[in-house]
Amino acid sequence: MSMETHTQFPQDSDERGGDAREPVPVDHGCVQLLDPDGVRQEDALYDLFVADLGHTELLALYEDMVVTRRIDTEATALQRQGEIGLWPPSLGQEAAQVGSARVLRRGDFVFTSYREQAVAYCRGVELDQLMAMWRGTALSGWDPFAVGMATPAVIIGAQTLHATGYAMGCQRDGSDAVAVAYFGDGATSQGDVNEALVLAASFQAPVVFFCQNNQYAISEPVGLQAQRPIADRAPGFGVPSMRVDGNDVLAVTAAMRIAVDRARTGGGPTFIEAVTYRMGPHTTSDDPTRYRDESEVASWRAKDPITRLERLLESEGVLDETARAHVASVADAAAARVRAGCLALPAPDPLSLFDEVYATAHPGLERQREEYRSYLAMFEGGAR
Amino acid sequence: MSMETHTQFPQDSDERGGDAREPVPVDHGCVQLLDPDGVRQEDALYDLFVADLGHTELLALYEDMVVTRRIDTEATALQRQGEIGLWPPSLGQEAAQVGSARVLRRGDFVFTSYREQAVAYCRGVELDQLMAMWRGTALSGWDPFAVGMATPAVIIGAQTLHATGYAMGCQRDGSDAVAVAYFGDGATSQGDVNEALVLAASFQAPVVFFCQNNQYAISEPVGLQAQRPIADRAPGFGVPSMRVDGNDVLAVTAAMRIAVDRARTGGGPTFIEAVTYRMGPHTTSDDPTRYRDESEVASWRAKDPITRLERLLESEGVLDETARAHVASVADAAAARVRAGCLALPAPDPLSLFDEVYATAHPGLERQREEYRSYLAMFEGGAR
Amino acid sequence: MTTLTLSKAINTGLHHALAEDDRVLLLGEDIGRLGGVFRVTDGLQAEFGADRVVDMPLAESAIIGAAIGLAFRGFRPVCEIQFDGFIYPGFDQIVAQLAKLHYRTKGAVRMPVTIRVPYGGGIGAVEHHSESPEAYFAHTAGLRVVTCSDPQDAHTMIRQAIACDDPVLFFEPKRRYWTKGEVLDDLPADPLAFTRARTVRAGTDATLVAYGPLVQTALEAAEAAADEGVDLEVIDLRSLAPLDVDAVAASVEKTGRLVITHEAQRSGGVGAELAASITERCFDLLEEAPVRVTGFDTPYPASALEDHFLPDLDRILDGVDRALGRRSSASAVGGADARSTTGGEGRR
Amino acid sequence: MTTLTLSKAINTGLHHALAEDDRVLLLGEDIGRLGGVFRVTDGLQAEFGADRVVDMPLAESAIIGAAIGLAFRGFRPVCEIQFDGFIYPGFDQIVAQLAKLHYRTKGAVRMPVTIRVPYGGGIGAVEHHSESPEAYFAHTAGLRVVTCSDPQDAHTMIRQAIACDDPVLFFEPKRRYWTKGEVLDDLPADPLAFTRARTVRAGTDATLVAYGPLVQTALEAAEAAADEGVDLEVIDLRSLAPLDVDAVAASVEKTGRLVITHEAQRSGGVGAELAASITERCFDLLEEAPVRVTGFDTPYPASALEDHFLPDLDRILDGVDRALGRRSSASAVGGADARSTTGGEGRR
Ligand SMILES: Cc1ncc(C[n+]2csc(CCOP(=O)(O)OP(=O)(O)O)c2C)c(N)n1
Ligand SMILES: Cc1ncc(C[n+]2csc(CCOP(=O)(O)OP(=O)(O)O)c2C)c(N)n1
Ligand SMILES: [Mg+2]
Ligand SMILES: [Mg+2]
Repeated sequence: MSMETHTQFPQDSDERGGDAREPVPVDHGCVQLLDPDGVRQEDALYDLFVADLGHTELLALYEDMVVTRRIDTEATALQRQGEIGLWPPSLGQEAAQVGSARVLRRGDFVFTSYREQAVAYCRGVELDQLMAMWRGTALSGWDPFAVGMATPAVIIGAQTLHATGYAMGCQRDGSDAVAVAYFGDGATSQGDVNEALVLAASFQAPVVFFCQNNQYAISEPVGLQAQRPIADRAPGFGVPSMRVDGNDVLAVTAAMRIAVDRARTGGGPTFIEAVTYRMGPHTTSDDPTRYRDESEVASWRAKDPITRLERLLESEGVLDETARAHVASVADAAAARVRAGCLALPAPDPLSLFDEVYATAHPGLERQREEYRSYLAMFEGGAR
Repeated sequence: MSMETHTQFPQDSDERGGDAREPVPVDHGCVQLLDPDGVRQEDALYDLFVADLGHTELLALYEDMVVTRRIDTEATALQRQGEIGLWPPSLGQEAAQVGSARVLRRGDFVFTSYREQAVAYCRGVELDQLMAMWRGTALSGWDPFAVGMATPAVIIGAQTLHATGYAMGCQRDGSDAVAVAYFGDGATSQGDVNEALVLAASFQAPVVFFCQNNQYAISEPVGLQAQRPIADRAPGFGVPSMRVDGNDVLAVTAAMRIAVDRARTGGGPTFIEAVTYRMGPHTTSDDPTRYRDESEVASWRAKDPITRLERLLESEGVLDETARAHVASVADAAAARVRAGCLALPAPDPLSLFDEVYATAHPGLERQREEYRSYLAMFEGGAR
Repeated sequence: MTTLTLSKAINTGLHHALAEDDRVLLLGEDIGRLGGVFRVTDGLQAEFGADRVVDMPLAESAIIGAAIGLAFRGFRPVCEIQFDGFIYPGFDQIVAQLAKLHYRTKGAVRMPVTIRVPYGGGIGAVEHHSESPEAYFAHTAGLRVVTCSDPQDAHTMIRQAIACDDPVLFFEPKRRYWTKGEVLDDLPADPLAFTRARTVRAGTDATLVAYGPLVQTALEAAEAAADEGVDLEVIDLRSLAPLDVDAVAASVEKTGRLVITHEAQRSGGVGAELAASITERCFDLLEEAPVRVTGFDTPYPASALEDHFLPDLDRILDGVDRALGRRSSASAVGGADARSTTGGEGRR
Repeated sequence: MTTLTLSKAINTGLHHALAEDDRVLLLGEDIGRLGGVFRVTDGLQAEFGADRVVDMPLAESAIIGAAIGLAFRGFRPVCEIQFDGFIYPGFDQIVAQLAKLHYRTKGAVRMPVTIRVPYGGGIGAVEHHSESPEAYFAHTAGLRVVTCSDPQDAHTMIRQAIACDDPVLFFEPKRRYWTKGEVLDDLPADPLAFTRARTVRAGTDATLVAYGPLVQTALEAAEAAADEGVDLEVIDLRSLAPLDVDAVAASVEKTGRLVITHEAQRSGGVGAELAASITERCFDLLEEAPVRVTGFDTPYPASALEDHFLPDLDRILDGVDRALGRRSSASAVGGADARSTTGGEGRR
């Protein structure tokens, strides 16, 4: 018997929504406190969370954004000059990264992908250490425990599970520390990211999922990964979410404070989608002209996160010559540290190849080290 | 500078929902057309999709459910008697499986897990072939192309991607065939299942995700996997969903028809959560008394999918002695086929171990086969 | 000293680990109320609470990934993978994260994560429940891979694995879970004792190397060989990465002959590495090429065929014959390895 | 006959496959408009449309899983994994599904799925971009694993791989993508030609086996050795599963000496299997133990160290010295393998 039917079903059903075919506008349901012209937008809820930010705090955020952009420019130059192999610019994502990272305490712990250079800066990563991975003198540059930030995860999405596990550890320690997972729009397609949402919801882990939707995963537009605003995905897992203008440092700060406070006080995980744009190439190896138009880039240039804060500060008369000069000098110093630190990174000792594969003794590897030591010895004063 | 704050955030925010801590009632938002007492419940939308089901059709569904339960009982007995190694009962899930499977056409293709014995029956799998996997005479029993059903996927969730890929193939063929993925509540935690939702939404693939939420993944209650009704998850991916009483064969039929019609007519994927209960153990190896109370089982026994259809048919005067006798004889015959077919399954030839690992020539394996052939030859007339 | 099944010996080992170090956590599917599908964690959640014996969502990548995060936070997670064949969804987290994090961070991060995996065949199970995936992990730098073969080792080794600061894949021979044996509580002084091979039978004529479920089979084979006057030395590898090549080489120096047996597929299995390593180390001392008696290069078959897939006493003895240059099944097969047809008469 | 880079030779191979069989589809990340990060699929979406050259969501398991479903429907999907190190999230779908489906269904289902993987090091990349994961797949029954080393083979082999009814892991030596060579269009008559080893240089003194990126290095080493009067036979394996043991054995029968080189970690690498197989087949003919010159048992290191990790001309020649029983680096290390110190003078 066949139960098949050809009854026409009604267009408007009481089913749970999700018509994938209507394109989602980029700013759909986005919280914005500061518009591209630098004008403050009111929001009854979110304003509460930035009400205490005075000129000093705003200037500090401005400084961080300018400095991290300057670091980005310098690193890109270093790559063009052949001093580093690769660089994934954070250009355009400064508000998302600085605004969120600055909400955290020293004791919190951050797990990122490879593009979170501004987050690293805010966590206190030394600038030479930041460069080590890209210069290839080390797989990663810093001690995660010194700064409360794991070294970058290159495998897309893997770090979201680490953050959730870390958060489960915080719960068990009775600590109010919070874990944060940074990842991109593309990452949301990976199984791991979705498993992390399940896990975080199940254990109400104090973790913040911070997704920078920069519209692209290399050449793939976000529309290939998500048919709904990304923030819409989390509630179905039992993780409340927010969608904010990721180029608006105030909105990002407010959302992050809501999420972090919730996690700290036992309220469980939160998902934040920061809608932003990757102004530069995916990495210095990428040629974005193959997949996007200059007009699109231009439309986002008008929404630049630094410009709008600059306009606000200007309109409030805060950004005088002294302030500008100070920020410029901090940025110059950072750029100089990036360059000098990068160039001064020591070449690793050949036999360090065998170090720290294991924390405990490993005869097989010791043997290989000795073999290689004696191999190298053959060349002493010789050809190699 | 720290952007940390201790501002108390309001209880009622405009954030997207998802408070994970309020427990979800099992029947939250569930579509029901036939209540446990066999009384028809009205539903303006879903009724449309079962309006054409007359007594003949209902009796046929009833027969399928009774027969598949009987198959299940017989197989369980065979396991107790040591004739098969393992059996995962579908007991209690007959409405979900029969109701959904009977909506499909021959040309549709079904990808299931290991518990879909009633689905297999409806697809036309021979009963001896159904038993082969559990008797261990073969890894799986049937030719998928003969019945439009892949052999069971034991790795939880893997088959949901196969179904989605198959559906992408249907699109490319310009066919109106539909793919269906069956999986459990536990499976929804696996990365693969979530990736399948992403994929299906991205390509608007003609696939139906049919989740039997039978409340348990072995010993783990669904609350460990999902903090919201499972059906709530799909819309965030851009996949519309329905939540139906999975013990109500009418509701299941209606929902499946909606989903299948949509897929067939280019409307893309749909997710159905059929809320049901695993009345038996996870498998014959399982001891459910370790993790659930008899009272819980009893409460579900009162919602038995067969009983309620029986009551409806009785109240409509359809289930007379002849009808009952007919159904009983079909069930008896099926049970006899299960038993006889199972016991008659031929022991595989030892050297078939090496068959069909590859579709093309493989010298290494040929060599191993020859070695083993000569090894066995040593025993001819001998010890082994 | 108590008599315990291998499964209970692991259970008591886990109990010790949980009791001695409150940073030890167990993570897995169905390990709590149910006590695991093999009951290896039976009673532990009741005693140590659901925060330390944690039923996890059904997602292996999440189990390993969470363990990594917990290790970042200073915990020593012990993950249970329900069956060998279900480890692959967690493969990326194991080989690309867990194995590499210590190296990636130049030693700043330690990953004392133990992954328990019931493995191997011979229990008449359906697909994916009888696999021997150890070679994948043995090929992965940064991991330790060990397996036990009797209750005492099971108990000691799981405790040492958990105490080890490196990630350890701990393979449990599931068909030996019900093997009984005496178990002592005290740990060896050497914290890496669990990584050293052990001579379970001394002998002079050939070295027979096994691990996990086949150690018992190897011992039975050695008894059968002894009846025919062949004196086998049997070594239980215990550690598959690193291999204790020194121990095997020392034995082969004595015997000149090597047979290696494992259930896993032959190509690229642990036997290949051991054969290659021993050939490198003992080439001049070897009387015959090392012999591998292993699962075939097919997927693990339906249970009706598993006795043909799995090395058993007879196939091991056939391999011993080959290593001794005696008549064996290989004699009948053409090609270069048929060369040793001149050996003594086969036993059959 | 045209001169093409290896990358372009694959591109034209894919073009042929797409043009000749409309069931062929390409699936991958960034393979459409971008043409892949290595431009191997450049222009193909523009020509064959987005339905046949499909940009997939960022999820490797989904890419392989969808390919399996498409194969069920009669397609021949060709998946691109962007870099070697990103294959692991798809590992379960490859080893537990793709590899087993033909066997699981007693041949009813065929899985003509090709998985293209740019692999290997030497390009100064960050972590996960330089790996050689071939041994994981070579150990997996049901898969074929092949790799090419020059433009002609790249072109021919990708076409034959796609035409093959078995799942094929097709490893592309990414640091050789820009190597140029003559490419002929016609396919060999034997559809399994792509699985047979190829002697790329005839010689008499020792057999040097390489594959993928190291074939060129091996040839350079052979030239250098020739300058010193050592005549090496160089074999390009092409197929890593199954191994063409016959071809290597035939060479070793002639030379009595074997050196195997690969970038992957040594333990449990393809070299272990080949060494073990050749020792089994040619024990009496081997003058020395087979020598492996491979990556070390560390994770792939930071790029500043990769020249030390990767076998190069000098390390291969050192291995050749060892295989010839001449003075080599091994001479200096203690232990049993120091035994061959009596050989001729080293070249340095
Ligand atoms: C598992 C895995 N697959 C593929 C890649 C290659 N890859 C590197 S970055 C990238 C795009 C990531 O996009 P998104 O998550 O949006 O982050 P974004 O680069 O935009 O910051 C891809 C595909 C990878 N690193 N890991
Ligand atoms: C990847 C994987 N992990 C673990 C298992 C072991 N296992 C078999 S069934 C099962 C529970 C599945 O629960 P659910 O998806 O709800 O399906 P149900 O058994 O209830 O039908 C588990 C954990 C498996 N088969 N595959
Ligand atoms: Mg992005
Ligand atoms: Mg279930």
